[in-house]
Amino acid sequence: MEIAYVAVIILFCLGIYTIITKKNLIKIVFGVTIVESSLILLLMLVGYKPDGTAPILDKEYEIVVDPIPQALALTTVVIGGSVTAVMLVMVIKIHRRYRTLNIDEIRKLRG
Amino acid sequence: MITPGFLYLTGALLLFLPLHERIKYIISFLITTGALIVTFYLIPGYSLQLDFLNYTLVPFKVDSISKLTGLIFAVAGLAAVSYSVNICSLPNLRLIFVFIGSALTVVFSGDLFTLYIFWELMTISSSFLIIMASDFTKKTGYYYFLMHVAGSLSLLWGIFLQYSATGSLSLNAMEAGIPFVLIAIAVKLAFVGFHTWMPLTYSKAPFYVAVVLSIYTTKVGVYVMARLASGINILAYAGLISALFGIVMALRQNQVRKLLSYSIITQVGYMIIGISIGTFEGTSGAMFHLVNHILYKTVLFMAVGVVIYTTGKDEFDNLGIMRKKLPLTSIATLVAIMGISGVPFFNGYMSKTIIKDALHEPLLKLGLDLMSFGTSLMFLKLIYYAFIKNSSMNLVKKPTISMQLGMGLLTVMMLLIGIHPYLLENLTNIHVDINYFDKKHMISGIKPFLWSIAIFILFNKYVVKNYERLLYFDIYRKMGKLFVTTGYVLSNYHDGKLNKYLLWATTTLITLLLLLMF
Amino acid sequence: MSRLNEVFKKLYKIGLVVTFAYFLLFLFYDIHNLDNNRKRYLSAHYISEGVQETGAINLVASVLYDYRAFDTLGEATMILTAATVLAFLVPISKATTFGTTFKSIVKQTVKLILPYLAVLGTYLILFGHVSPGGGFVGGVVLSIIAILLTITYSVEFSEYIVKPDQKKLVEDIGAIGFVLLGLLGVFTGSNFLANGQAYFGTGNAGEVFSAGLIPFINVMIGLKVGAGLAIIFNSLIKEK
Amino acid sequence: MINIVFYLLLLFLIITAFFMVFTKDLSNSVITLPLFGAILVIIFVILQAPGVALAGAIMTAGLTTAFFVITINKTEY
Amino acid sequence: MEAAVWVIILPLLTAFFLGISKLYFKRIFFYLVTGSAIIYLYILIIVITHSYPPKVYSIGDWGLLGINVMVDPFSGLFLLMIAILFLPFIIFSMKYNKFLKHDYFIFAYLMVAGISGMVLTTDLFNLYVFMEVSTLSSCALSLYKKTDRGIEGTFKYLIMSTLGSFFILLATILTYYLTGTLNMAEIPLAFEDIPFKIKSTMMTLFVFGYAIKIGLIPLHAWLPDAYEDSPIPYNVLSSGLVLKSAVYALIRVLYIMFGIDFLDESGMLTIGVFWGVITFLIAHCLAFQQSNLNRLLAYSSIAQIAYIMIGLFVGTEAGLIAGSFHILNHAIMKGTLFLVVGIFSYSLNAVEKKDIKGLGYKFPILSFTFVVASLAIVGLPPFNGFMSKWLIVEAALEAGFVYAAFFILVGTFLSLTYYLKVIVTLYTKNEEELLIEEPSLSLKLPTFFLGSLCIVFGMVPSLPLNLITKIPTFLLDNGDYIRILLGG
Repeated sequence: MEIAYVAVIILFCLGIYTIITKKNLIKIVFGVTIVESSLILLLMLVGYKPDGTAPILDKEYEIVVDPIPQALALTTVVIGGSVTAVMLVMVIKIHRRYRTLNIDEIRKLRG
Repeated sequence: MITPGFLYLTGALLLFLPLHERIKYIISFLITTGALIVTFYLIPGYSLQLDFLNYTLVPFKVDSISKLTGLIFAVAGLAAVSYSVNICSLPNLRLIFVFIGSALTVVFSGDLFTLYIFWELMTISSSFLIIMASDFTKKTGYYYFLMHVAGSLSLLWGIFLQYSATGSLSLNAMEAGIPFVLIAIAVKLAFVGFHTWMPLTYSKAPFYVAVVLSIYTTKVGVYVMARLASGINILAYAGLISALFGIVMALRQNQVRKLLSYSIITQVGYMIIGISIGTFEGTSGAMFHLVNHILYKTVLFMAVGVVIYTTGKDEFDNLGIMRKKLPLTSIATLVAIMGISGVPFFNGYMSKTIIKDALHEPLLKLGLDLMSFGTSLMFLKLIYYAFIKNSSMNLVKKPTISMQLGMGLLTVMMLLIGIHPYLLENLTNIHVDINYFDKKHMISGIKPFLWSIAIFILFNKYVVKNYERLLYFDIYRKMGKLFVTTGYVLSNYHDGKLNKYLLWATTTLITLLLLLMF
Repeated sequence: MSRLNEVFKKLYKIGLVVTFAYFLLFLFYDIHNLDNNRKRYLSAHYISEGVQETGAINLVASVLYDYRAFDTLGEATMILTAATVLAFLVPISKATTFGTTFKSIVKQTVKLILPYLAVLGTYLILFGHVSPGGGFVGGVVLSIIAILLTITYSVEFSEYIVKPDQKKLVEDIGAIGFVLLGLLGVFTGSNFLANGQAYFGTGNAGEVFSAGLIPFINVMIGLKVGAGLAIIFNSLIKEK
Repeated sequence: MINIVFYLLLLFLIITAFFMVFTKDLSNSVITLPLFGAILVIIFVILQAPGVALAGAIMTAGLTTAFFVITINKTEY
Repeated sequence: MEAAVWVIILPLLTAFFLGISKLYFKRIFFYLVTGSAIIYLYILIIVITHSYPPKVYSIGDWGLLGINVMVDPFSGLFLLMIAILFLPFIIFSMKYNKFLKHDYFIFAYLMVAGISGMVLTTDLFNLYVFMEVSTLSSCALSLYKKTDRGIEGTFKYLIMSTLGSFFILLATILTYYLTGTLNMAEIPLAFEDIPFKIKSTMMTLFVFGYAIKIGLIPLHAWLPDAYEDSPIPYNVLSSGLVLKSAVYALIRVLYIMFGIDFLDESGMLTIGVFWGVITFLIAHCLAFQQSNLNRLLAYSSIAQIAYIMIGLFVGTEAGLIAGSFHILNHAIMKGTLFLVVGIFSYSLNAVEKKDIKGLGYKFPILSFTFVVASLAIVGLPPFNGFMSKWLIVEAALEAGFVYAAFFILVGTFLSLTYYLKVIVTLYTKNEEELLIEEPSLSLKLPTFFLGSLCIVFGMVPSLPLNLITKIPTFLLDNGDYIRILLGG
């Protein structure tokens, strides 16, 4: 399971890389989504125990995976979804106003 | 206990009341005379304590030096307010009240915290006085404010150093941070190199503002110097240099008030020398000189103010009006010029004599003579324009009664002190053991004056000449330009590209990681 | 020259990210090596006592709606905020839908699917405390009804079925209901958002009507999330 | 067995993520997004998190993709 | 301590009810907004007066198993700031916004709920959730005008602060991974035997995340952009509360979770002070260049927050007191300045420096308020800014950061350069005929209220300092805080 942490790191850094380098606004939002997913994956990994069962205790159990990270993950998913939605509608708005998605051309504010 | 500074500040608050226009005369009269009376009856040794945060402050403390200074401040306040009450608008009158009040509080303050606060308040009120006074003084006010705030921040830094070194805020001679305090004082008393604000301000500001400013700004600097940094001998030479510089510059000016401001630099040189000697005679000589200087310099500024009021400008040629149409002003001007030149039986003579007596180094003595000589020379120029040269000026307006009243009050006081110098000594219980009217002192007093008359007659052409190109070099503007350029370059980096901003952020992250890991 | 500069910039950015990845790798490695079985008394307590204390079999639900219900309040607020932002940004106007019109088979399929979706959403909401799912997931499923209507027919039709004002009302009622359910704890002499500790009757674990207030909170969250996401989606569609 | 599947899934996850970021066409990215979400959902199931898997399936793979599709639709034409 | 939780619920409920009122009961809108604000003020005062000794309120009655809410003097200070700023803000914006008021007040109430949640909660993840709530609603407010610049600035704000949030979330998850708990009292106990390197990396992640939201240079670029074309009353809350709440979270996390000893050992204190110095020097340089008043004030905010950082990072009792006092003072001073600019922009649409020429004679009292507030923010006596700067410098000197103390004075001078420029412009006569809409009393009253506080807190600093001096007890040494939170 340890390799999964590496995957988390790769995804996280890939998302950050996308956010800081890509010129397209939608690509930046993609980056945000990727980072978010990587964090949720990290939460799952943190909660995971080898040979554990899901935290729904309707039958006999020995090892149960940690329920707290799963609850946190649900909250994170919702927050991420809301933020992404707001970002996207703002992308649309910016495209309406500036007629471009290129981030280098969206610079009426400077100084 | 009502302190005079507090009285003035209350007066400023009272002027905020939505009262009839006429009431401002009554309030001004009551406050100014009240402050004078209160100051007169102060007992040296009295002090007031106040707990503020963790500090024990002494916002009010009287001793003989502060009483002397306070007294002359109150007198000059009475004169200045009655001079300007008729001319200036209500907001400006408020600011004048705040200014005078904070100057008086600085004089009577017993700890560094109070001193700093009211020192800064002086700066603020005077700057706003300049800024609000007319349309042409905005930039001057900006410059003045920045210069003085730089000075007072330097004082603050000195105070902090002193506080962290000694752990107390009491008003003794500084032990740490002396250079910073000296810079602060140098800005306030327009020491050479820090003087750039002075000719600019005094020549541009409306005349009543210049009168009020010239009374307090530099003199508070002198007073604080006597308190915090007296007895640093090397400064005597610095004072001498400053004074000589003032003379040279004053002789090259073509505006009366610029001449007067450079002459302030010269006169302050006397006080610096007196204070730097460090002995009792020296300090009290400086203080007496402060009193005298306030008297005659105020009268001179007021007289120029009357000329401006009546003719509209302060070119040298306009001074000619004095002889023809303004007899009272002429008398006052003559008395003041005699005083400033140190002619016996006029008031400047007394304090100059004390300082000269307290000096022991021959070089400084020579310098002092040179200073007297230069002072007389530059004021001979003034006399020449006012009384000798023909002019064809006409009165535009008549000077108001209150203006003449203020001027007359001070002139009478000058004459009194000049004829009977012991008056001041008795009033403040500072006794300097000098016989003013013996032969030796009289001759040494009159000598520079006579020399200057001779030189003036001989080199009339050069002294009276109108200089077209004025010496003006300002390093502070260059520093300001550097600041502006830096800001411009920096703001060009903010070109609105989000990628760039995010890149900065990531770089910061890595830097932080590297810094904190290793 | 500018090309070289460009390449250098790119390399610099990659370098930054790689350095950061390197740091993270070390961090994770260190943490992993530290102590693999660190005691987590909190989760251990939840696992061993959670069912008795809250009456919900689904531990995630019991954490989400009981132990850490305050988080859920924030999360619900988040959706409401997003929905309000979108509704605010998009002025009330005629909608522009996608360029293509669907064939009738799509419409028929959607018609058939919708009831199932409604049942699924309700199931997920009501059985949130005994099985995977819960108010949030069920709410999203319910919102998909509106979304499908929008996609296959048009925004007008979707909004004719459920008016935007009504959606907003449902959303607000959900949020207010959540807070009021929380305040029920205060009224019965316990603390805010108290459930397991406030003796609402945990019931028999595993039944539908058990776990005190958790099913009701689930319903509220479901209403809220469903209405909120439908608003968000329709606003995005209507944006022109 | 499950481990191998898990590793493979992680590999696919990373590949899809890279594809999503580095492909030139936005439509390609947006089509890859639900794939990415779906792989993530399977990983969640393997990690014994059915609740999160459900939410992720609906949110990441479903709604967010729909939002992206709408955005691209609105901005490119 | 039931009231503590009402501090969070009441604005939330108000926002929800406003959503309904927007659609169905338009008439009760005014009463709902103002009435709720007044009740909120009352609740806040109750909570603030009970903030010493700290009280714990367990949500859901779970004790350490669940989420707890705690009121201590440091959070009391922030509640005090809300109490001072919120009602004036409501009264001001009621008049300032000429249309579409509902959404505005929904966002405002949500934002305040988020901030008060951040301030009160003792749970690390809950802190993140409420931070997101306040950030998102703050974004919503800053794009409220729907202009090009507003949307662009908000987009930058949103992206940057989301980037910050990711790092905070990452660090939060790792904290849970390491300790198995999210309670702020238990984390420091579990942190004790964790290697230095891990802790310092985690701290970096936290610091970076919050520093983006605080806007320290070079992470500041979003801040002036977000301020430039947003409704001006929002800027009052933004600079007064949103930025400060990030400062709160940072300080809370650093001082409680990591502890002062670790901060000292890892060199964070030195870095923080140095960062602050750099920040305000650059910010002053930049602020001088601005022609837009909002941007100018935004850069000034960055600089002032750098002062606060210096105060809070010198790591002594005096430093914490000074920094906290400056937090309060900056909120008041910047609030006054923004409100005055807001009135100008309401009356004659003036937001550029050249537009306000000559207004000093048209609005004498307002301009006087502006002058007072700007002198206060520069740090000249006898106003409140001077008092807190004096305390900061003293604390920095005491702790041995002589260079920081010196540069604070330099910064004071630099900040005077641009504020004085504005003032001089204000008092330069303008011959043009101006079309002025006379501001009504509901615009002026909040402004004068905040302006008078500038003077009052300058003359009588012991008034707020009564509360503030208790802050270090529960912050500098985290032992007491942990004991109270654990012991109940």
